[in-house]
Amino acid sequence: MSPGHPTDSSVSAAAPRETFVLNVGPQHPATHGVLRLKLTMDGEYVLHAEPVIGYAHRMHEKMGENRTYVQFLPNPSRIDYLSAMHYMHAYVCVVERALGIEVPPRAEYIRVITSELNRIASHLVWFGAFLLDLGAFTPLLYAFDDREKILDLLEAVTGSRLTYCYYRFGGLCNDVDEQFIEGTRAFVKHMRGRLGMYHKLVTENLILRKRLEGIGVISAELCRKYGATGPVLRGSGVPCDVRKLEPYSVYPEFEFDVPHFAEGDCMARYKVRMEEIAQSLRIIEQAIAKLPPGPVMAEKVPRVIKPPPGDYYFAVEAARGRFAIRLVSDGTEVPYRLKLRTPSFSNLALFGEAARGLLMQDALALLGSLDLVIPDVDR
Amino acid sequence: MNELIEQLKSAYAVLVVPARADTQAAAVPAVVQPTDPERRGCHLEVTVTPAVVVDAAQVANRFGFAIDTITGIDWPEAGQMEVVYDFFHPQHRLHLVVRTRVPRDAPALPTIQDVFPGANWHERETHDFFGIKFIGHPDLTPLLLPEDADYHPLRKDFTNVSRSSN
Amino acid sequence: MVAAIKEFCLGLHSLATGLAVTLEQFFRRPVTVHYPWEVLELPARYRGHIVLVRDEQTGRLRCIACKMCERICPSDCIVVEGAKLPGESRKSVTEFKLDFTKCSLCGLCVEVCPVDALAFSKRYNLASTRKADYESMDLCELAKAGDAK
Amino acid sequence: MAEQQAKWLSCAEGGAGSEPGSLVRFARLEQLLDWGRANSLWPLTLGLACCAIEMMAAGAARFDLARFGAEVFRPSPRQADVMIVAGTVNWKMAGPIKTLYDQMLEPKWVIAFGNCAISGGPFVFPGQYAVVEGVDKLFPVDVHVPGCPPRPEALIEGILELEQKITGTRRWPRVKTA
Repeated sequence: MSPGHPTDSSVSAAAPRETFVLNVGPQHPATHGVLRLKLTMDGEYVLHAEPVIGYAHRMHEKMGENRTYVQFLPNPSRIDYLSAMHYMHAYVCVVERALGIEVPPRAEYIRVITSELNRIASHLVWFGAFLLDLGAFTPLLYAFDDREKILDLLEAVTGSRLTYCYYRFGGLCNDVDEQFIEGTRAFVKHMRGRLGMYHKLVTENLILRKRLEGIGVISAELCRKYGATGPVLRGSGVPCDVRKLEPYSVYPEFEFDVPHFAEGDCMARYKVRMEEIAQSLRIIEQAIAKLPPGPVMAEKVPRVIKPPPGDYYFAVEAARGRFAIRLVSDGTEVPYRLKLRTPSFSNLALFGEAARGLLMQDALALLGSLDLVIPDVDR
Repeated sequence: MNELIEQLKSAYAVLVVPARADTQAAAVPAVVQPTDPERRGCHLEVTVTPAVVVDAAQVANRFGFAIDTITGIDWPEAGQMEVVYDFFHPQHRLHLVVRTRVPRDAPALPTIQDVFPGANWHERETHDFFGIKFIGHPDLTPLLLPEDADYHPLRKDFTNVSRSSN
Repeated sequence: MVAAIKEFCLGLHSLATGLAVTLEQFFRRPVTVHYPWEVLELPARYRGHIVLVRDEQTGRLRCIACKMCERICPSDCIVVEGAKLPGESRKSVTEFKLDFTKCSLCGLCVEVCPVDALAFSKRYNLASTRKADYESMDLCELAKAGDAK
Repeated sequence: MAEQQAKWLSCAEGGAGSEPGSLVRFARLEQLLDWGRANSLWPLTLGLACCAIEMMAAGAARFDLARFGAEVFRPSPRQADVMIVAGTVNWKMAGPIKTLYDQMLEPKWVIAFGNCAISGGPFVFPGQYAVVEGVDKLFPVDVHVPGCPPRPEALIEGILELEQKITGTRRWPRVKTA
């Protein structure tokens, strides 16, 4: 807490206190979409913050109960459009788990490569948007430039730039070609150099450090109580990553670290994400080197998807944290219940508590460091 | 890790709704069932009566679990609504599910938001979608639905709300 | 005092490095694609709205109006009608309506088609002042106008 | 020329997306103003969902909306000329978005960017309870850009289409696609 904070007893005893409510959003440049914040302010300090959500509620869960398993395929990539691949991964995996389908190794390797590329693209958007919040415009242009390179690679394989509908139950809808492999190799090399440039341009910048270090500290205990995951939890010093903790796909076959920093401030979350880009590059490099030949679609996939009745759960590590699907099947072609556990929802839930006592601009830095995607919060 | 599961099991085994003298209701113990994580995605499933969900959450809290999510499932044929609490462990590969069922015509159960403050939003969302009341919850106004919403869209008998396109 | 001077130097240094990084960009090739004059080459798999495919030999539309695409479409945006022409065993498509404004470009229709009668177009820059242009696209009419594969 | 006259007539009647009619008109000045408006369309920052990312991409270096004078994203509706509705609008957001539209100063235009904004897109199904099936139910829309999401080029094309609507002529070449 900064000195001179109004909750200091010395200050509060003096002049009469007057608070006011500041409404931020739902259309506000700092809230990344249609989030609304009700901030009770005492001067420049936030006394109480209440996020108001639901402005991008798109009833994905209801749609899950209205459509067949195949027809729901376009939806997961629209829940969190920035990490579409991970969400598709969770959805196809939960159905594969229910049906007991074995996915050919080549398909799983390609899933990992595309997922990790997607993670880098997502972190790059965060990088640009976060620094835009802090008042730096230039990094956004660099980040989007690099992101376009990823999008070109993914578009060549999947046919779309953002909402890839690429994974299928039992594999992928089409194989990657040599051009993609070469392009990805070149990108890994290019991105390593760019990361160094980002650190020079941004991470070492004194203004950025002053804006982030020691600001918006979130403790590991607070994360646990609110179920915050992903870079938020890792920025609080807990090396919790679904890829390591509950390994899925072929992740156990790769060597990578789970970056975590104990400080728990905005800078820690910033460093976690930057470090994660480097780790993703490492995974992609290994996956390309080991990419086995073979089919990309399992042989025994039923024409009509009818999972046996029961309750199935699958979690993946998306760019924002733990994304999980709970699928309740009643044995028909249509899911009985599809619960989507999205990371942004839990990460935003703790904002109210974490923002208490911060300066207005620090609260917005904290909000940016949570890396929210509003349709992911609202589903 | 297996040791942890055993400890959890014994912790939940003692979770019993005490017999009540006034209604002559018998004591109900919690049902603890280990499940195959490869097939189902969770390690331990605990079924409790609504009265002890707070105790069940406290056990999870004691073991260092973090709250994953809370959700409802509507079972109109059984005349019940199921509330599912998911907990994950930040340090171990361990996923815990606590289930409870409430009658469909008057769905209500105690809130666990005093144990896990993060449950606040999850419970509000469950109330939005299913109309399940969480007793002791400070604010059950719609979270994801519009402020004036009086419908519960994920109930199986939900029909469209009429909208005027003005 | 020493700390303040140190910080000042550090700030100046980080400012200089940042400017140097930006200065480097002056000597790089510009990344901007000058769109209306210069266009990007789209990948072969690019997904635009769907179009009907003609048979290479007969020059007729391949679609047999089996309605598989209509059934699998998650957004119900396809309506297919077909009829048997006299003296033919298979059905031919008579009407293929696409409501592109509801389409999510998932490609399930193209995948499910048993006779490969659907393909993605490469129309990536559609824009119109009329909603009706995309609300009921008649793919048969488009095919007649030469918009088929 | 007939097209131009028709446009002026619709202006006088207070047609959608143009100034309310006034009795006295200065044709040359009007044209000059239109020319100015068309080449400096300032959009309102209104990212709703997936399409907003493509809108950001269109504003970034590779596609560079600045070449058309449309890169000045304004956070305040009072300073914006065009509202690019990029994403799904649901009934909870319908009120705020209508307020934003009403707060924009005349002349103002709306681009419905992406299928969700045009008609609710893939989120429309019988019995749905949340999504507004097209922002044209809330206020008049000038340009429709379909796609899910559309490419940044499509947004540029939408801006050019709007320019054409304002000035009556197209200054930029058309791109032929297969």
